[in-house]
Amino acid sequence: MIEATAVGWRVGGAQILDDVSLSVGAGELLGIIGPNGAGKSSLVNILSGVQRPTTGRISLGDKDVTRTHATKRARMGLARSFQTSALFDGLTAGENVRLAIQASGERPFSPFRRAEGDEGDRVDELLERVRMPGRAATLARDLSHGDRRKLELAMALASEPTVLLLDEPMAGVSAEDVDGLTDIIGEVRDSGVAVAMVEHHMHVVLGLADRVAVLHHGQVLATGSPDDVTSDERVQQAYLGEAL
Amino acid sequence: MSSTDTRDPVLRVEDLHVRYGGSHILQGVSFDVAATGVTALLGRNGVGKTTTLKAILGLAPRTGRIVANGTEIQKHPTTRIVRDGIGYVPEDREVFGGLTVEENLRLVDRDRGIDAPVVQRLFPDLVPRRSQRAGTLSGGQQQMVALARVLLRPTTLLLVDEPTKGLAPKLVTEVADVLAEVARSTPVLLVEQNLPLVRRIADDVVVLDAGRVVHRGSAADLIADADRTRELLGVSMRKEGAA
Amino acid sequence: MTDLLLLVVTGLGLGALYFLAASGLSLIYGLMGVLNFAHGAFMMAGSYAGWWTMTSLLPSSMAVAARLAVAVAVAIVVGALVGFLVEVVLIRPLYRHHIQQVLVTVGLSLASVAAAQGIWGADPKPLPKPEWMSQTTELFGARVPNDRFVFILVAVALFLGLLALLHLTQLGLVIRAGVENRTMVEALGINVRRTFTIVFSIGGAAAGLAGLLYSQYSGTVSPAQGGSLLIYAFIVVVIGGMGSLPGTAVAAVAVGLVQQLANYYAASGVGDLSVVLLLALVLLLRPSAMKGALA
Amino acid sequence: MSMSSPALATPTDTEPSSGPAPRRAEGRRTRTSGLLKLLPAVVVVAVLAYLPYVPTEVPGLLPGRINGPGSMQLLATCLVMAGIALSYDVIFGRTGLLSFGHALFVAAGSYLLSISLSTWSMPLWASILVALVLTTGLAVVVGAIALRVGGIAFAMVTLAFAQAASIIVLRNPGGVTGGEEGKSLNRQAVPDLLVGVAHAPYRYWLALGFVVVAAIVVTLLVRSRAGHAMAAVRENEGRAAVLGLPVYRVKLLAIVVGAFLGGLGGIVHALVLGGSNPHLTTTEFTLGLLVMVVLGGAGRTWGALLGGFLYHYADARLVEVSGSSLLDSLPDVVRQVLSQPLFILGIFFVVVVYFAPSGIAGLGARLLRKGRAS
Amino acid sequence: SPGEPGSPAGNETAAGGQSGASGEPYKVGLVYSKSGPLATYGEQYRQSLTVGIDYATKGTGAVNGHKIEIAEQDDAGDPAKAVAAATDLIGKGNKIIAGSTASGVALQVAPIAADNKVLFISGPAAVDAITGANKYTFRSGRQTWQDVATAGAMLGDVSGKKITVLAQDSAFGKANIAAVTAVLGSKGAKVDSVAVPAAATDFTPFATKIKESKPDLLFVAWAGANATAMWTTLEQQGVFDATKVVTGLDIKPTHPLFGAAGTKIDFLSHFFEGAADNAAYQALDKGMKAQNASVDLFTNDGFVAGQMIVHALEASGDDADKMVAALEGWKFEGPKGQMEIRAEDHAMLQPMFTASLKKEGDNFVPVLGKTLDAATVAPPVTPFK
Ligand SMILES: Nc1ncnc2c1ncn2[C@@H]1O[C@H](COP(=O)(O)OP(=O)(O)OP(=O)(O)O)[C@@H](O)[C@H]1O
Ligand SMILES: Nc1ncnc2c1ncn2[C@@H]1O[C@H](COP(=O)(O)OP(=O)(O)OP(=O)(O)O)[C@@H](O)[C@H]1O
Ligand SMILES: [Mg+2]
Ligand SMILES: [Mg+2]
Repeated sequence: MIEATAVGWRVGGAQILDDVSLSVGAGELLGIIGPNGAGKSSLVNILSGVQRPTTGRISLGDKDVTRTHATKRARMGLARSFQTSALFDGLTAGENVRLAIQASGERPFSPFRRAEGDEGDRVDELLERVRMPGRAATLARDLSHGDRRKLELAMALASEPTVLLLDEPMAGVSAEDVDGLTDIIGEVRDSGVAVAMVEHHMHVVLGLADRVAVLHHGQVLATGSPDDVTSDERVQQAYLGEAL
Repeated sequence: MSSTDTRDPVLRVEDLHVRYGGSHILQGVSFDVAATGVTALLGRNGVGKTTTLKAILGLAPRTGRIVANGTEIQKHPTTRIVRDGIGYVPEDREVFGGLTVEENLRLVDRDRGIDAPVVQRLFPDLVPRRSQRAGTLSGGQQQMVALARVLLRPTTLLLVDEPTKGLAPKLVTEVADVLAEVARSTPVLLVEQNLPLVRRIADDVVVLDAGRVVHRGSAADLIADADRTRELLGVSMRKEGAA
Repeated sequence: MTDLLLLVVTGLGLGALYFLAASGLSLIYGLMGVLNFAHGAFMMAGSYAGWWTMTSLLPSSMAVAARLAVAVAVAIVVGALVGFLVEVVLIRPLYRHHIQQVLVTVGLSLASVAAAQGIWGADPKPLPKPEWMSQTTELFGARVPNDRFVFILVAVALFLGLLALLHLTQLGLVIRAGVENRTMVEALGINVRRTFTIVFSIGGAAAGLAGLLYSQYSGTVSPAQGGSLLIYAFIVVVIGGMGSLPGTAVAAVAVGLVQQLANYYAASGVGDLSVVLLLALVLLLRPSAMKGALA
Repeated sequence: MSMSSPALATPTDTEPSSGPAPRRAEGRRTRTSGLLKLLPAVVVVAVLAYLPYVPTEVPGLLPGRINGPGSMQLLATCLVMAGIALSYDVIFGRTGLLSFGHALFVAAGSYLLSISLSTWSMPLWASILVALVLTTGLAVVVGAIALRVGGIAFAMVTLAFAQAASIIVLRNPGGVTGGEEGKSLNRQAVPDLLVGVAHAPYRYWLALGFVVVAAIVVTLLVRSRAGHAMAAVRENEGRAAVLGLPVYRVKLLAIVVGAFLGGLGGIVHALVLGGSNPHLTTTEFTLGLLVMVVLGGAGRTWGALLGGFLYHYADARLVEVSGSSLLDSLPDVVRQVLSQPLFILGIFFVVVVYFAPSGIAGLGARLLRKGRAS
Repeated sequence: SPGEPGSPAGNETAAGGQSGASGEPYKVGLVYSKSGPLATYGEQYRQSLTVGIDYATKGTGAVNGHKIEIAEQDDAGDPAKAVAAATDLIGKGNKIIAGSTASGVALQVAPIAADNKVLFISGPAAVDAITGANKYTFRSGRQTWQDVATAGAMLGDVSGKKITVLAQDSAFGKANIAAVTAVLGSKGAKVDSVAVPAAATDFTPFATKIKESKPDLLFVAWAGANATAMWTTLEQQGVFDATKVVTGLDIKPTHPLFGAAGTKIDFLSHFFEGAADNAAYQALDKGMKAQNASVDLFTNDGFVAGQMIVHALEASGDDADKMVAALEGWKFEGPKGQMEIRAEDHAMLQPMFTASLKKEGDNFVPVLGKTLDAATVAPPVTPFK
């Protein structure tokens, strides 16, 4: 569904990504791991169109989208979450989700259509799914950190995407909810969505991923099944250590 | 190794209340932080952990009594509280994105900044990035800056909000070790979702739910009691914790 | 050739005036993010304080140059004082409300110009000027007014002084961090309020100086004077990259020269238009630089 | 391809997290029936529409009786300003664009009407049409260019455009704008009902009609998808783009709608005042708009309307205060200062911003909430 | 119907109508700049207006037994406020509106006067377009054309001479350029102009240009800001060495602002203290002194407006057409000499002055040059549209 071919990204003299190639097919979940600063978020930014790569190409479905703006890619069915929650702080949690639904629908900014149609139920349903029921009327800026992360996930799910990119969806989520959210992501994948997920919670990655790619210093160090990758010595040394 | 009984607590929180507009976020929170070691503050999302730390620092509107190192500080302004020796690592990192890494650190330590031994040893990744704008750092790197910032200056108590969030597994272990080491001389109040880490370094725990304290005691005891942990936190330590 | 020399020197003098007016504005905007519309009022305060010192406080038997020297000191002090008060009373409580801070300064500028009009009348008042400064010096046949040399010197001195202040002290660092996230700076145990006040006072002092020198240039003091200079100061600050001091200096010189030369070599009046054009060009060609400064 | 619904069924294996949520009053946004919500607005409009039949004197507040020509003219101008402030709020309060160039569109509406009526000798309806179409077209062009930059730079570019317009108007090209003297309306081309002191109530109704139209347009816009998209852009532009909202077009739409209403306001302004004058093109006027909106409460329809109304009212009436004999007992300097209306306005403004940073409407909302809480 | 007074609320609109014997006061509305940038002009105007009414009513302040009651409103120089004020005053039954310090105000109020058939007597506003604006509009001061004609008179025979106009790049400046071209160009002078943006800060380029073109006469039309800087620059760059420089003499507080150039300029003047001497002037002088003020540029306009108001009211208390008829062609003596209201377009024909400034200690005092009689400087007729 989404594919990066020989992607490189330079900024300010530093080669952040170097010759990265990977792909995620429909109904597949790719885990992306790697040390801090390896370039995982940068890769997500490039896949989603927030950044332009300096070299290489990105294709979405069978279209080359290397030069396509993020907005357009979103309209093509790509959704993502952000590592640092990027919400509409002055709007309520419900409005945040509703906007995500609206943006993916037909004529997303028509001045001649009422915004509050029958999405109300879907908003509540989505918030419930990410384990934050009853928070619809709270302003996003008043949410606790964990709830902001969950809202971020809800917004990514809201558009019913065909490609879903998640940047550390579990960071800051309370231990209790991690399993539940993991299941949801699994269900989304099973419904045929191509999911790429950056995550440092190893048991989440290992539990979910069909394949894992390890980034290191901007390069793909290894790809393969979760088991292969974790038993790779280089990966253990560079990334896992004696994990907690 | 519970230490509450041996010496006076370094921090005592009594009947702490926080209200934002119409919502009553903390409803009479009371607990002590022992004079050495790590005290973990646990709870589900949105129960008020961060708010508790902010209230101690004077960053949230609070009522109640807070005694640190023998003085009541609930009326003091933030600057004063921090000057008196309380260090803080916020949950959102809150590095100054427009400043370079170096500048971020020089802000607290004018003379050494990034050249300080702690930084060099713990976060060698930051050294080559000294003149990169902190806003362009990766999430984990920002977390390092936030941690380094507080380790640079001597403190009598550390308030640390989810310090390992976003850090790679290897680094999580390292940070945990540093915290444990720091805690030998400086008590730490730690908010954390990572139970294995809590088990490894925490001595005492305080569990919050819906703005109230629902449990206080030794960390080892709580985590050993799987049913109690599940009841309070929704999960217990399982095998996959150490994947 | 003579004409060109004359125009260049007077253009530099004009640039110096613009820099004087813009430096305080740029400092406050660059460090605190407050677009200070009351800057004109600060300048007015400086020029009226200087005028009062020269005409009422000091005896007219004293040499004009000596009176001017005292007046400069008074203008700087008054400007700093005004800046101090405005920050403490009006700006500080509105922290986090950027637009509101700007609006308070708008209200203040309206009120202070009106107040000055009420007290001293709308008409300009003559201001004594030292004999030497109103004379000209022949430079290769061009009659260059002497006051321009003074303006250029003072502007250069102010520029270097401010640069030193920002780079040799921790002040700049604390303030830049404080603007981004004041709460966090406080949580690091730094008293950011005091530094904000200092910046505003410095900005006010620079404005006071600029106000008085501009009055010296124009030979009069009047309530509207600060405002008319402020427009150019804004343009200079924007072209200079919103709050960068060296940028402001370069922009001030550029604006002064462009205006002067265009007014002579193109049609009269093209000068001012060309300044706006310059602004539009800079904005449209380097929008990223602007955004960076804003982020 | 979209996710199939069955897979989405809400998993309920774990108990719902029990945050402090239940304590908080969350039900505020319940859907009251639309009609009930409209009621206050309808009542206010009805009362306002009836004012020309009320002959009561309100000493101090209005010049003479309420339906006297002086009061009617004053109230009409206040209403026009209220509507214009609302048009600016579409851009500033709703979309978060700090534009310093809105005066341009208001002035364009006003001048284009005056010019089409007199210089081009068109009938009134055609002139209005021309003014509206050209103003909207201007907004598209100006907006498209200025939106290439953001933040303060956008503010400055719009300011530059407005400045250019101001210079053009003052230069009086071909004698069409009348320079600093302004241009008065061609009386022959305007219906008698809008001319003359005795017909002030009709001008008042015209202004009221404009406000109603503007309020309806803005309310519909805000409720529409476009309105929500505008709010999203205001809150977090980058995020809106990644969600798939066309940020640039949303902003342009806001500017164009704002300019359309602003231009309409300019037209009504010209009709109410009997002409166009260069005050409309000045930076002070744009700043005034900003002041009005913030004063009333940015992003709130009532706020902007109230802000515009009160600002103009204060501006017009303070001249009275400062001229009143109340001040005679004060020391000279104080009296001289207080007799400057702009001084009082400036201070008043500082005080309002200071005590109600979220505007009068924000203050009202806060008080309401307090009242409800206790 | 809307806007009608309810039964109890009073009959203002009808009040003027029941004049005659009842002794009801005659209401005159004054819309002028009490605050704002032209406040000083406004103050002179208002003070002298009362003096003028006093003089014309021989101290009674009444016409035919009706007291003249003046209602003042501040327009702060803003046409919008002026329109509101005029509407209000007319609505309250004022049959005469006087004032308008600013030209913009005058041009917006004039059509309102015509719409409602009330008399409008414009004040210090100098713009030519007030003359001939409409049947109900008059002026009590001079107009730009007369200023320029006075300047032309100073040169004697202008034919073949080179004249440069230094003016602000605005409608005001353009009006001056146009007037010079019309008045002096038609007499054979070669007129060119340097238009300077009103907000200009540095005048060196303009001064250099003027110096290079070596005109015989430099006519400066500059109102307001930066005047001192402009004169200083002209002086520093040596414009005065080669050229005769003429400009209008403004109000007293501006006299020191010419700086060193002051004594080198030839001034044309509408009016100043000591410009004339007659019964009206003496009354004005006395009246101003009684208010702790003195005779200055615009005190003539207020005084004359007072005389016109009284004369109009003597003809009728409520019928504007009768007032107009009485004023048209009226000849009378004002402070500056013999005045005549030309019937065709309501131009105020009046003498003009030339003057120079003399330094007396720290002060500059105007000294009368020539007095030009009204006919020499009379503007051409601009019939009503
Ligand atoms: N503008 C920039 N200038 C210089 N370096 C940059 C810039 N932007 C990003 N980088 C660097 O690029 C690298 C990759 O960052 P990225 O955010 O992609 O890392 P990551 O793999 O997501 O790490 P983490 O797990 O900590 O989130 C980092 O080392 C970062 O410092
Ligand atoms: N400014 C505010 N206004 C209103 N409510 C707030 C505000 N800040 C926080 N809250 C609410 O207070 C509660 C506690 O928040 P807090 O951030 O302390 O939670 P937390 O325990 O740290 O959660 P997390 O694990 O998600 O970080 C939450 O319900 C949150 O929505
Ligand atoms: Mg990352
Ligand atoms: Mg938290």
